[in-house]
Amino acid sequence: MQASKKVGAVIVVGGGISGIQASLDLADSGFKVYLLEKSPSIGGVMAQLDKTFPTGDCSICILSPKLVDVGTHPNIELITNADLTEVSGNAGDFRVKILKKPRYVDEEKCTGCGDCVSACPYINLPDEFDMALRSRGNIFIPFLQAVPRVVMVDREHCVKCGNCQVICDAGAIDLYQKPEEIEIHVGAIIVACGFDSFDPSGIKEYGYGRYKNVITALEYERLVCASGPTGGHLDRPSDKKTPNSIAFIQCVGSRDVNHNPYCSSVCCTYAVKEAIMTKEHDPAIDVNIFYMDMRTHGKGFEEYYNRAKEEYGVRFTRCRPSSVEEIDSRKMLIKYENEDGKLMGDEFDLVVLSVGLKPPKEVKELSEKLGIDLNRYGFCSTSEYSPVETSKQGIYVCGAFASPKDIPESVAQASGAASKASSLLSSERGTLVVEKSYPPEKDVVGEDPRVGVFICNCGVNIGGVVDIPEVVEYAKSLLNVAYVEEDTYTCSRDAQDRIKGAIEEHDLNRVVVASCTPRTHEPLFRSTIREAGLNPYLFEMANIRDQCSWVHLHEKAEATEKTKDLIKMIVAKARLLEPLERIFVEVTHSGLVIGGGIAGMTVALELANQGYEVHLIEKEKELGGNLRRLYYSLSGVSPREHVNKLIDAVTKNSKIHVYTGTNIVDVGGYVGNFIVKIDQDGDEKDLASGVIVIATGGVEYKPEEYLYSEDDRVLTQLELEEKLANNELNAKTIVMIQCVGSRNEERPYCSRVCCYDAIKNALKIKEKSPDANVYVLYRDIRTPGFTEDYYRKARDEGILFLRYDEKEKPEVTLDDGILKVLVVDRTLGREFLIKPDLLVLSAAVLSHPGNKELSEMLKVPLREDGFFLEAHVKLRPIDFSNDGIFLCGLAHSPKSIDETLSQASAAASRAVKILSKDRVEAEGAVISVDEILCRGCGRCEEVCEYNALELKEIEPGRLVAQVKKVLCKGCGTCSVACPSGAITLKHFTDKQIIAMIDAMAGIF
Amino acid sequence: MVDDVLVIGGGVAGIQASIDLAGRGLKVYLVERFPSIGGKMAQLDKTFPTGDCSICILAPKMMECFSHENIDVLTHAEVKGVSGNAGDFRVKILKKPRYVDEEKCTGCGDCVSACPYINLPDEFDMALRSRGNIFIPFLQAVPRVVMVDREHCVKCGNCQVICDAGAIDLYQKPEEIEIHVGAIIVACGFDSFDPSGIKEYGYGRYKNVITALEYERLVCASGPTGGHLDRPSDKKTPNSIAFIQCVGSRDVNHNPYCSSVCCMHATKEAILAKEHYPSMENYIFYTDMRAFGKGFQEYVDRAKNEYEVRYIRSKPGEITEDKETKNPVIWYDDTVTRQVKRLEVGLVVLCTALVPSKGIKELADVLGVELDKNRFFKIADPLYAPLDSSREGILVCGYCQGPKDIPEAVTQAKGAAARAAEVLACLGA
Amino acid sequence: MDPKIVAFCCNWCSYAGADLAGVSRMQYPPNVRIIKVMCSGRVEPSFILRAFEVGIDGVLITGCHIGDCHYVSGNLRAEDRVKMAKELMKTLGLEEQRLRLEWISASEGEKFASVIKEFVEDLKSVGPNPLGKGEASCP
Amino acid sequence: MSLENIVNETKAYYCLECGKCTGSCPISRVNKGYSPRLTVEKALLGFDKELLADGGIWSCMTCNLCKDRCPSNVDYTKFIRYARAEALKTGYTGNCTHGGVLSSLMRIMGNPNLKQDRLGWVSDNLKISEKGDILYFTGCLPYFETLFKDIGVNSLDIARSTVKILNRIGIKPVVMPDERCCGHDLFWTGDLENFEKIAKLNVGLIRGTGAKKVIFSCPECYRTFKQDYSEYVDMDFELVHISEFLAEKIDEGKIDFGSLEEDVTYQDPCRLGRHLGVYDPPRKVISSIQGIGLIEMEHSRERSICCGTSTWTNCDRFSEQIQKERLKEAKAAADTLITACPKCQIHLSCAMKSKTPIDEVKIKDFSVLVASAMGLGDDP
Repeated sequence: MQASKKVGAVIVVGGGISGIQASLDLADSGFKVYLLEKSPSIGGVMAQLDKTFPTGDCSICILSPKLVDVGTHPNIELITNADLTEVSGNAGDFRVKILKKPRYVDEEKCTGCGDCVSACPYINLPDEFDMALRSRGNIFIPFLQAVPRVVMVDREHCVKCGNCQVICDAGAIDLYQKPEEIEIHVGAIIVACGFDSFDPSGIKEYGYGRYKNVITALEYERLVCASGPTGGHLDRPSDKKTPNSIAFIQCVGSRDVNHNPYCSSVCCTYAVKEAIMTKEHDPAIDVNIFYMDMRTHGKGFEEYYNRAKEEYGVRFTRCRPSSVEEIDSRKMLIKYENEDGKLMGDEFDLVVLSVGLKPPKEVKELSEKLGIDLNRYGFCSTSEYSPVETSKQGIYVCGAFASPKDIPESVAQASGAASKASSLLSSERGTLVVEKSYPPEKDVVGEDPRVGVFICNCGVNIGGVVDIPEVVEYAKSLLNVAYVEEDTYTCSRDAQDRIKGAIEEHDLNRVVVASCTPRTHEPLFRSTIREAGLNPYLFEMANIRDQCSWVHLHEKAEATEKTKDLIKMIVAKARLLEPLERIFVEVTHSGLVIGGGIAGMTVALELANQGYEVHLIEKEKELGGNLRRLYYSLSGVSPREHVNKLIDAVTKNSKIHVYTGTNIVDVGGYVGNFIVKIDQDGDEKDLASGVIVIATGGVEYKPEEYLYSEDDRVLTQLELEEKLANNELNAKTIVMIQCVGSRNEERPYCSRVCCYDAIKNALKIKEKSPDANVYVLYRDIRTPGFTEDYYRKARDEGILFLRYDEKEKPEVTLDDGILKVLVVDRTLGREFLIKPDLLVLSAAVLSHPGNKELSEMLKVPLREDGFFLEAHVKLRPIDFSNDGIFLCGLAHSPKSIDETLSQASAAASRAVKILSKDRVEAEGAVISVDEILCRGCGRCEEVCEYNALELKEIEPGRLVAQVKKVLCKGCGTCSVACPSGAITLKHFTDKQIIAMIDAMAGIF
Repeated sequence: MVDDVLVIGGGVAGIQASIDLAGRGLKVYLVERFPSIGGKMAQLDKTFPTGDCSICILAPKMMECFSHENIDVLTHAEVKGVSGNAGDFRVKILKKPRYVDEEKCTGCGDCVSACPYINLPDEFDMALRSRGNIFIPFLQAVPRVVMVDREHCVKCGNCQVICDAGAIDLYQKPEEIEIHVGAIIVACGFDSFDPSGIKEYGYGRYKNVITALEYERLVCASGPTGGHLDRPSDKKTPNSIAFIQCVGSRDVNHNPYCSSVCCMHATKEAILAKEHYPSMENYIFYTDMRAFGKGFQEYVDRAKNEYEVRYIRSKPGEITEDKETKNPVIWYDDTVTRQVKRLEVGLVVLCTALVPSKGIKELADVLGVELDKNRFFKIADPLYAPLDSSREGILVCGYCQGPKDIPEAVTQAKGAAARAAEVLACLGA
Repeated sequence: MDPKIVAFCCNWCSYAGADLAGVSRMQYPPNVRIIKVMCSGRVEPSFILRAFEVGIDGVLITGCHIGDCHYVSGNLRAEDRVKMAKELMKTLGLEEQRLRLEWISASEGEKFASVIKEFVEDLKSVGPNPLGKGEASCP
Repeated sequence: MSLENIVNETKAYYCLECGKCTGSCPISRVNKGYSPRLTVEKALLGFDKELLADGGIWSCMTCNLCKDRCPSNVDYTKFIRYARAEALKTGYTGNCTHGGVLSSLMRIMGNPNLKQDRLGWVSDNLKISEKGDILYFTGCLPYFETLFKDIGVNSLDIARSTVKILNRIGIKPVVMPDERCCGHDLFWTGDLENFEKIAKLNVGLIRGTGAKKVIFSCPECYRTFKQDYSEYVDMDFELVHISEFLAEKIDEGKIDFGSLEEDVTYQDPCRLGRHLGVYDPPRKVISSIQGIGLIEMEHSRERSICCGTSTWTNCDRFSEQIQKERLKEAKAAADTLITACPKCQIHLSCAMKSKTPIDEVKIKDFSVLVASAMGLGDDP
């Protein structure tokens, strides 16, 4: 029952990477977002990680830009250090009560300068962020890149000595601040409260808590992290020495009926990552991972696992250690039974427990307040076909709280949840959002430069080191400087007004602020000078804090000289700054989806529900794709049925135009203005669309090995399922072989779904003929998350699992009509001969053969194995570097049905982010090409990664490079490649940079 | 004191001076280097501004001069030495052998057609056609006597056999004579500047780029093509002609002075071309249109309006050629529209400068007179003695003392004759 | 005389790394002046030569680790251009150590500081820029 | 020097505005906005500011076509050089190509305390000496090699071939280890201050080796030494281009250039041809190679067309059109184009990389051709 009047706002509970992604998607699609976080800063567990797999990116580097986006987004209201107390109302119209716990600091006034932190005398409390590996004071900043960058008082331990209040010039500290209850009115709720890592102290035999040198994987992350307690030096807790042998123990608290029976999905891959980080840190360290099944099933994870083994020399031992003991307080002894059944005891300097994921501790009351059901493991209960919907309408879930998953899947699910909320409230889109408006810009072209220089003290941070008055006098002496002002905090509210006043009063046409780093404060100052009628690009910052005063604390004279130089250089550049116009591009309000499988249809439906026209292009004669051949699913609902439901929803929906039996001939245009030429058996048509979603799916591998094509008793899993569905199965002994065509030289990736299908079909066989003998020959059984239950159920039903080694593959022979399978079982180490009536091969999932041609047309990259290469494995899994094109389903990589559906709605959400706008703004500081100087040599086109430059024949025989400003990202590589100097990168021109070099050397 | 007068140069000026002097009863010796008198005017087709046929108005004077009893015409002869001074000059003259007895030869021309070797360039027709070893300088030559090109003659004897008058004597010797005169008038005219030095115009490299004088012969009825404007490359009539002015004139690297006659000459040829070929397109590339003479400006206006001659104020930068059609292509900066353009035409006529005739330095030394910086004869005083050379008793008239057109040359010739008579009279008194 | 260093830092990784060194108060010698560019791929060989021409002692170019570049291949281009610049310097007789290319991620504040320290020591051992106080007259 | 003095110095007042210069200028033919005549006109009528700010003065190739053909002998090339010096003073420059790395290199080489290490290319089988009568000046070849090997031009092959040829005729040329760029581009872009420094440096170094005769393979160096150094420093040694030096050797019968079955055509470098009048020696040397066919291009000798760009400034679409036209003309003559100047080789090779259909011509340097004909091989 829909509420009478919907509200165009959404509350997102939980400020981890999922909460952040969902908030950004919604805020950019025209909805007001309240982001509620119980701790003092958003960032979640990801902020604590050092590196992320499989690329080894530095975690905070790829997270902090998103933190800053959330912190400065006009439509996102951040509510930190607060808890949800009560929820009433229903889908479209919820009332949510929130208790804001006191920070004892006024968020408006605090500039995060950190003077108070160093002034606090009591530094003895465990730093939660650094997993208590270091201590903090009573007043502290959660972590260096915290957003909001505001300190917090640990009132409980604070003795109210008042040092911090004295030192704080901004007068932001109020030790008697009261908790505050507020009520907000939203249309939908997204729960993204993440997870807690399993506390292994309960597993006594591993000695966590008893032995100092037994730590959890997250503690290990902090140890190796550069901004961590030890500055990135791997010092083990006991004696602060670098260990020369480390053991990782997998499945600590997971796949363990006494603790958590499910598989936490991420520990295998993060153990491999931490092993690789260690080896990169110091190759001499011996690393050994004790595992049961290496579950590196995600995209690129199998190659990452192989690299750990082959390139980095990480050792892998298949067993579950029985105990960890400390011998003579230096060494850790791990006892375990090796593959041959012998009891072993290896010594290590450090033991890292790969602890699993469990729901956050306060999730019990939270779910009651929200009125949503949890599953038997305490995670939010969802279904295979609606992975982001909770039991209550209007409340959605995403991230690890739905089920243990890694960052790319969480990000995809976050966008998926955003898309569901956006569909629900699409009628209210744009009602509660605010669009900043600015006065008309002053025309400064041709005027002599009049530069205003605003020099910041940043409290003591700069003023304490640099002699600011001397610098102010110096600045006044510089050519073209019309006004110089000194402030304690140039970034404060009142300083902005002084800047605007000075621009008016002294008729300034260039502004220079000498203070902290432009990376965080440039947007603020740019919008300030825009409010004073100056083009935002007539602005430059001199970083005299992070890159000067803070790093030359004890060399005050040199720091002052350096500050003068830095200001002189920035003023030299400022003189040559030009106003740049911001480029807007009209958006065609329709989407185009390539591929009519379950993924493509889901995207089409979600876009249509939000009111957008959709062109759905399918190569085959009818819709449905691979899932039409899947009759059963372990969660009950048959994929075939779900697909048929989708097909008739799509065909009925007036906004979706279906083109079956159609190929894409050519793709032109760019984000917001794509022109796609299609060929429907003969007649060609041009379709206009604002976005393109690739959902081309995958194809089953036709095995060349194991006599597949030579004997009709050898089938693939899909063929077996067809037989089961038509009850044509009359075999007594059935053998299944896993990893056929996957995880080998040619296709080094894991096809992800075959373990799931094999177990599903094996259980179906046992159901139909209980006395059948089913053998599964496997290398690793990869049933991540809750599907681990089915693996246990299969063993329960008497299905025999024999592990074979990659190098000793089973041999299938046919002598006079009898099929024979000979396998060496790794556990017993003995040969095993089976004469099956039926041999089922779990064939690999291949990328769609049409991807090559499509990737060339769309100019998006492919990996060598033919799957598409997304913009960023971790944080932009369904985007490409070129805007407006998105990706989901098997086209990304082999994945399960629920992951496909999350990605599909995620793609819809990313698409809506563009479609919901009339105009898309592009980067202003881009390149321009002088058409006279351009010789059409094409070297710029070769280096541009964004196809922003194209050689066009504007006259017969004359080529000229023309730039699509919308696609240009402003990196400037082409301007260096251009031999004739035809390309200038606005805002970073050669002249401007040379002027800075000359200024530094005192040339003028 | 002697009353005879020596006139050097048998062009229109020389002829006129001789006739005037002879008319006064004075004895005149007329020395001409070329085997016939007539000079450059004989080579012209028409004269501006009237458009009269050049040879028609010149031939009667040539005959009058040749047949005048007071005038001894010595053709194919050169002045070798002069001594003495005004009123009493001793002049050595070298009569170069014609290998034909002037007295006997009736000019019937049988010998010319008998000569088997017709492969030498005809100087008179600017090498546009070839002539034999024995030839008549040109149809209206005076004296109408053949001449043997002894250098190339193989002495096959055909001409001798054919000649009834027995006029051919292949072993004729040069003869030096000395005459005694009271005054000398020099009228040795001019030569046409060889533009092959100006490489950018491609004269000598592209067939269809010719000089103004060559053009005259092409369109002259008695010329090599019988007056049909057949361009050298394919002997076809071009549908457009471009005349380029100041080629070698007003050019400090060649001749700094302005040759004065080319502008009018081009206009004349353009008009005539239009008359002969109404569909012809004519272009004249000029820097300054110098139509300063009497009736000249009107002549140019008629050319523009009636005969659609297109005047382009530009001096072309370069001439190239279209390889297939052999049409010259002119690259020029149209200084009026300020655009660089390309014009393909059927034929290009270079209106080359007119320079002092070859050998003027030696003649001046022989005569003991000075030349000016442009190597024309220096005149004593442009206002009061415009016809006197730097040496008393020796007078200079016509083009050899500075650029001028035919009417001026004739006027100066008559002046020089009168001045000579005056000199003799004063000396005589 | 203390060596003077100009550093071209890419906005996304090494500039952030320098900031982090500041945030973490890692001290390093004040000889360096940082010029922000959007990508290490924006640095022209002429910037490097211009620096030496006007008397600067050392040029440091920092960018994202290979594979991390915000613009995908900017750092690879930077590698080629530094290679060319070093060849020119070798012929000019300028010591190769005066030009350094370092990959510094946003979280490697400490690496940034240690690179500066190392570079200053290097330059002290190599000595001042032989071209002296440049008096180049025209841009 | 004010614009008025420039007009007097170059006798620009003689201009009759006949347009022959603009009609001949290869740039004006493709670039409607540029006209030598109008530029002089502006100077004559006192539009100083507009002229100095006009980017066009940096497009002029200073190829002397207009100067040689001007009926009034206006020295337009010198006029442009002076105008550029004046423009430079008021802060205007041309569009530097390659980011301005070339002009930066030259200014660095004007610095007295530079100690170069530029003889890396001299391998063991190339015999050079420190002192001696004959000196071979290599100019910027080592730097061009680094900058332009990516478009397939190995400028140092010129140096190697020249030394091999000289060694073959018994000469171990002096090659100076710290020789500076001749400063041609500084001179022609008006940076006379640095030019003077470089001139003095180079002549001082040469005098130090006691050389009596200096051989150049680069026409720009040759002309700069021959015509532009004398104003700043006097030289007591002979200057000769490699082609002239080898041509003399033919007359003395001292040299046999071997044989090469190939049809070639020859690009007259502006500095060697029109600036210095050296047309025949290169042709004489080339045609003395047995079996070679030297076919002249449509525009050759005095009418030769420049390779499109000078002093590394304003290398734009117009230079490209000129270069493509030139390559077409070369292709019509022969499959191989012989250049006698490292810059011609670089600019024309770069034009060949154009994306529009272009006439494939093999471009080979004069010394490299001669060396390979003499069988001196191409091992370094």
